Amino acid sequence: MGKGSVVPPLIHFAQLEKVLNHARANSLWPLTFGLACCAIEMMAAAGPKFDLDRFGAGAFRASPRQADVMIVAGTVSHKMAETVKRLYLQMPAPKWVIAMGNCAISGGPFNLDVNYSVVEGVEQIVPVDVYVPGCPPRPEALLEALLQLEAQICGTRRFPEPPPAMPKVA
Amino acid sequence: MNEISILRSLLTIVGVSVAIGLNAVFVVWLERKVAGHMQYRLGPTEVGPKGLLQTVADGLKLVSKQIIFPSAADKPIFALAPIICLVPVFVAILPVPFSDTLQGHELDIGLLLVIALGLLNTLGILMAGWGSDNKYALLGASRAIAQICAYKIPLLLCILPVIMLSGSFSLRGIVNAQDPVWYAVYQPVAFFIYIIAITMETNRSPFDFAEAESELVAGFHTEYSGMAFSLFFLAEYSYMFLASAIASILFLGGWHGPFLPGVVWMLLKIYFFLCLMMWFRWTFPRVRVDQMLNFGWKILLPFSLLNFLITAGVMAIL
Amino acid sequence: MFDSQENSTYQLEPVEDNQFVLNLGPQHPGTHGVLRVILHMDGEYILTADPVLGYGHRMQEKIAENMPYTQILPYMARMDYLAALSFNQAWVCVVEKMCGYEVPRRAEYIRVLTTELNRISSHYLWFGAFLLDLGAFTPFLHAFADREMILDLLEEVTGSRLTYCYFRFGGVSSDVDDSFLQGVQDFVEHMRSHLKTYHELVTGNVIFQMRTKDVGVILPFDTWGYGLSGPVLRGSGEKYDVRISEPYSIYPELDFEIPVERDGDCLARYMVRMREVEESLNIIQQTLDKMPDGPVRSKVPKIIKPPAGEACMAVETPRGELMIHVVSDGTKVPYRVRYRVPSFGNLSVFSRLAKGQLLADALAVLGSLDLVIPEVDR
Amino acid sequence: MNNYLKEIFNGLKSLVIGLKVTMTTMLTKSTTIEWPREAAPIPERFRGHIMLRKNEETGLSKCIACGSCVRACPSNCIQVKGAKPEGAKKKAPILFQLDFTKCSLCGLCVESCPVDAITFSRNYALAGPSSEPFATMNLLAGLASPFREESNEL
Amino acid sequence: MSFERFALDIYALSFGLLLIQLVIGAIMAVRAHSLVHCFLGLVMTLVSVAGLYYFLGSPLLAVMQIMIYVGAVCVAIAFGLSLTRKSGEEGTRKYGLAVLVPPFITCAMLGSVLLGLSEREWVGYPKKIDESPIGELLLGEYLLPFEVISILLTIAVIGAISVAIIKRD
Amino acid sequence: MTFIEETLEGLDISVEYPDSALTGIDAQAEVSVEQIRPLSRTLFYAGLFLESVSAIDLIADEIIEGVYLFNHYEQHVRLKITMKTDRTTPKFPTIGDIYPGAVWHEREAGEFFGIDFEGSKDKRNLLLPVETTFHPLRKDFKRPEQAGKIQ
Repeated sequence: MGKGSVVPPLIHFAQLEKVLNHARANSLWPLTFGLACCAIEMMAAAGPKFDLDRFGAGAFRASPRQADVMIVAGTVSHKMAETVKRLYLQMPAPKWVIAMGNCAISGGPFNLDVNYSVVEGVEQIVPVDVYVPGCPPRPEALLEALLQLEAQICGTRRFPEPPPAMPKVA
Repeated sequence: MNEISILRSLLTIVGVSVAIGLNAVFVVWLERKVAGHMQYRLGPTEVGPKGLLQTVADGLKLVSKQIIFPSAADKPIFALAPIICLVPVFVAILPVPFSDTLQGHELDIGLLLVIALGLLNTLGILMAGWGSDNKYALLGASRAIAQICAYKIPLLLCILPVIMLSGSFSLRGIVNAQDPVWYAVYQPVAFFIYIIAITMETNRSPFDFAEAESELVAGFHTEYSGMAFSLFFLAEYSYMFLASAIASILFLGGWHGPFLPGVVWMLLKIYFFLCLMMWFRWTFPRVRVDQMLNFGWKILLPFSLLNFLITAGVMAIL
Repeated sequence: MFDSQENSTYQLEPVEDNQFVLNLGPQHPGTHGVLRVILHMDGEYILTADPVLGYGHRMQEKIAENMPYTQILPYMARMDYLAALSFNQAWVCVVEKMCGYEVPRRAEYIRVLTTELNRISSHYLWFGAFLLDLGAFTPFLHAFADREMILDLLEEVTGSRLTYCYFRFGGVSSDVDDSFLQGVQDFVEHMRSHLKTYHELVTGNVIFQMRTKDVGVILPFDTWGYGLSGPVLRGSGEKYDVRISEPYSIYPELDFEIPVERDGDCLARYMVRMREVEESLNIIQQTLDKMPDGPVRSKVPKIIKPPAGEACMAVETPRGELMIHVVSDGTKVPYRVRYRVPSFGNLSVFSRLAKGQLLADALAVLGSLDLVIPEVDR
Repeated sequence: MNNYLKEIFNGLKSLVIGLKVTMTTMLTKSTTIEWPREAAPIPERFRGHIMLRKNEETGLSKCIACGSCVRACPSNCIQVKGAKPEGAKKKAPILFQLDFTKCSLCGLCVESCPVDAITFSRNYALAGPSSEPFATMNLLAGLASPFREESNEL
Repeated sequence: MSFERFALDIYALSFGLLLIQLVIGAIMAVRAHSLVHCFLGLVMTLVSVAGLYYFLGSPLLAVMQIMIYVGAVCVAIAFGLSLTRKSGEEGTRKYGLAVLVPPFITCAMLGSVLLGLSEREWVGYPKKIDESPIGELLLGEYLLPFEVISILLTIAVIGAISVAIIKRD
Repeated sequence: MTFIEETLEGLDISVEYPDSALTGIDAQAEVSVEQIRPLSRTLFYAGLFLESVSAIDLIADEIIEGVYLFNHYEQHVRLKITMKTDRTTPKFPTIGDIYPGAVWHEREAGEFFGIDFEGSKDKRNLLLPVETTFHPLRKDFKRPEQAGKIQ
């Protein structure tokens, strides 16, 4: 279950739960929810080159009622904080949160002395399950976060570790 | 009435449920694959071989998710709506013959039953839109009501020539009447308009106003989560299946075809229509509501009426 | 002030019997980010539209008052992440103008080359997002497939995919190599032939034409009243492009057209952008042909202290005229920086355009304005 | 009437052309890279988080703890403490900590370094269940990325 | 218990359920507070009536009932609902002598039906009715009234549309 | 006679012409608070568009200077108009009814500097939450205690 899922499952059988967890892990529908720069990389991750849909996570739902994972992609301002919280509460349990990008993790480059508008870390608002640092992270990093979330839910990692960065062959 | 007929009914119910479920699982997978490949992507690949189990995982997940009732929702209506949406398909699929022998229940007026029950879908959408106390959902529902007026009349006017040609309301009778030549050959205009009309009827893009994502978030099912949402999902794909089956019976000669067994031909024809609808969905932008109404009343209606009159005239002369 | 109940304290206009208030956003697929629009509606018709901004406010002007000139550079890219290089360029140009730094010619060519690539990628993203607003999903991913090519090229020189921090005072941070130039050449050729499929898939499509023609017409009077710029303005027949009117960098040496359409509707704005992509390809081809050799960075002092005074610098971003007004008091930190961002003016005309429209049309109009909300909010 | 028919015909034609485009796309090969089973090439100049360069002779970092990177950083994400080891001429860092969660990857620190001691790592897919490891990255330890080392080599 | 008997029980049970549904729908249609609930009650009643037709051996009538009443009439009403200015609560209800009228009518109708039925024989299964005479009569002898009705309906639809258009301006 | 001179003829405004190659400003003028409305009306009918309405907090002189930047689509002249007001109760007349696009600029300047644009119909905060009371772009602005934190 995601850190913030307060509602216990309706039925609880160990074996069934295991099967259901595998189903959940392989069908993480994200919420269509972009805040700033990272949202573009989130779209790129759903795009042709990286294709989130391969892992069953390409079904972006605009309605929070039908989403499983909220990708907080971008800077959360104080004005937006209330909405982020509300969207999270609107999602049905079990639900998960990925904090994508430095702004979502800690306010990022806007975590400054003069800061009067940016929330320093979305974890103050919603419980975060996976953190993806970067400004913005590459789409692979988001995929990796998704695979880690999958591993968290199932208990085992089904996919290989991220391959090392290959130089471009001319 | 005897034991066998009861057994038959039970078998039919089980068979129809399994068929609808399996079909939805497969069609959703197929749709995601088709969409992927039309967009330089792959679609689901990682869950099961070629991602075939993707929909199963989605289904299990949706079933095990919390169902949220909005506090201001009209609870009985909210809860009933997805069921109202889905159940008529089960009934409507009974008189559909999938082959010479495979048919739930032969009915003289099978076609009429299908048309009548096709209307109840809109009722479900209306209930969902009203019951969830959400403005987007309500807008979606009112769009669905407006839509029904635009497509239903051309749809019926396209079916009428087929009924006139075959002289039967029975789906089996219609299939048998087009033994050498399909009605799609006699009635190309009706066939064409029928395809457009069923795209409208099943709320598919480019006519998916009731759930227009970029406008109404998720339209009439904005507030639905988990199982209730999956029922809407199932209903949509079942309606597509039903509409395609009727289309292939009316215009493409049902299970008739050389070499292969009847069921295979029937399924091939059904999936032809399903793929066509997917192809439309992943190519075209959405039409605006008022444009769709104009389109229905100003283009589809005159043409289908004209087609109907010409058919009647020719039949009267011959 | 940080009371979280702010949503409920809005003073809404009274709603009449047959009207209702629809709250579009801040999370809505049609608003492209965190814009909120309060709509008063009568059925599907919009009576008034009141955009609420600030959900992405990131204190850019305050930050700029508190940072040395060099350190403001990375923040420019975050303002308009789709056209980070244009914003980079505006900032380095304004400081270069104030301090009188020379920029080597090769650096200028590289700047123009990369900025125009960036412009194409921005227009492609807009193309996809606009079609998404109209309900077509596939063009979005087609555009992304081509956009990835640009991102790969730009990542090769700048090291990042989106929020580039590549330009430096007096040049660019690193030189480009031949394989990059060859890659750009290949891309230009590929794109010239591939652009046709965009027009086949979208432009000619009768549904697209019906959805965009005569929708959201900007009247000539509104263009300067609201301070429009960029393709939104050029779609209404004004031939105003900073690259021509206030030439900077090496644009005077290049030969290109400014596409202008007369109708002022969504289709006109669409056509302007699509033709701009072609023109950008043209510009890129010319920079490739003329690319001089030489250094890419001139010597500038490590700590930058422009003389007291002020300077304005405008550049043409994909969304319109970006003007930066810097006031310096002679220290290493600017006294006041004012960003005049293009989307700000372009969005302010929305409530005028949405009045009396259908909801679907209003979202098409919103899409056709090509908004980047963090740029509006700064 | 003629116009009406012509409009319908042209409209249908445009739709068919659109359908043709998606069908051709369907038949062409997809551009997807099946990460993590295969990897997309990452360009040489790729900017991961920063890391320290090794001095090949001593095996220690090249850093002289001058603090110019700290001053260059717009978002205060680098912490350096230096000390003069006994008998050595130059200062050496005893703490070089990066708060990657504030970094904007601008590269100003790399450019400001007088001894070329900082470079970008090639860790392109970082993610984790806690933000702590990213907020307190000890770059001196191992003189490479605190995360998977093999991915740092070019 | 013989199978025949069992089947008959099931039959009777479903029939009874339909009747209950019909009554509930009818009560909902007149008593519900919100317009939409009334509307849904009406739909429920009409669908149950269709079910009764089916059980009484006339599937054609059942299908027609759904098509015409549920499909056409109810959609028209739903359309009307979405055009109404104010949805939901009506004003306060006034009860007077009028409250006696529905029970009176109900009793009268029930009595006449029972009176009529009392002379009939109760049967287990209804006989299958041949529906083709209906068609022949409608398109033969009663063609003129049939057409007049359809023209009336068309006029009603056009009138409704024009009223809606006028209200919008 | 330049375009600016032609346009401003009849208004009692002395225009300076700085070096536009160095500053990017073609013409600048300082006006009194009463002059801005007739001036902007003239500019509007001459077809100049509004680039920005903003302010500078000159804390040393205890004044806030309003900066209005105009430009023209065809003539390409950037005109800078400045006005001064005192820092304790800064007030400018609105030009939002003349330039509809100025409303948002004024709302923004209003919340960031605490300037009251007299006569404006819409004085809500534009970018900051509505109940915000501080004015972040003033030079004596201190970071609020709770900033960055959510209870």
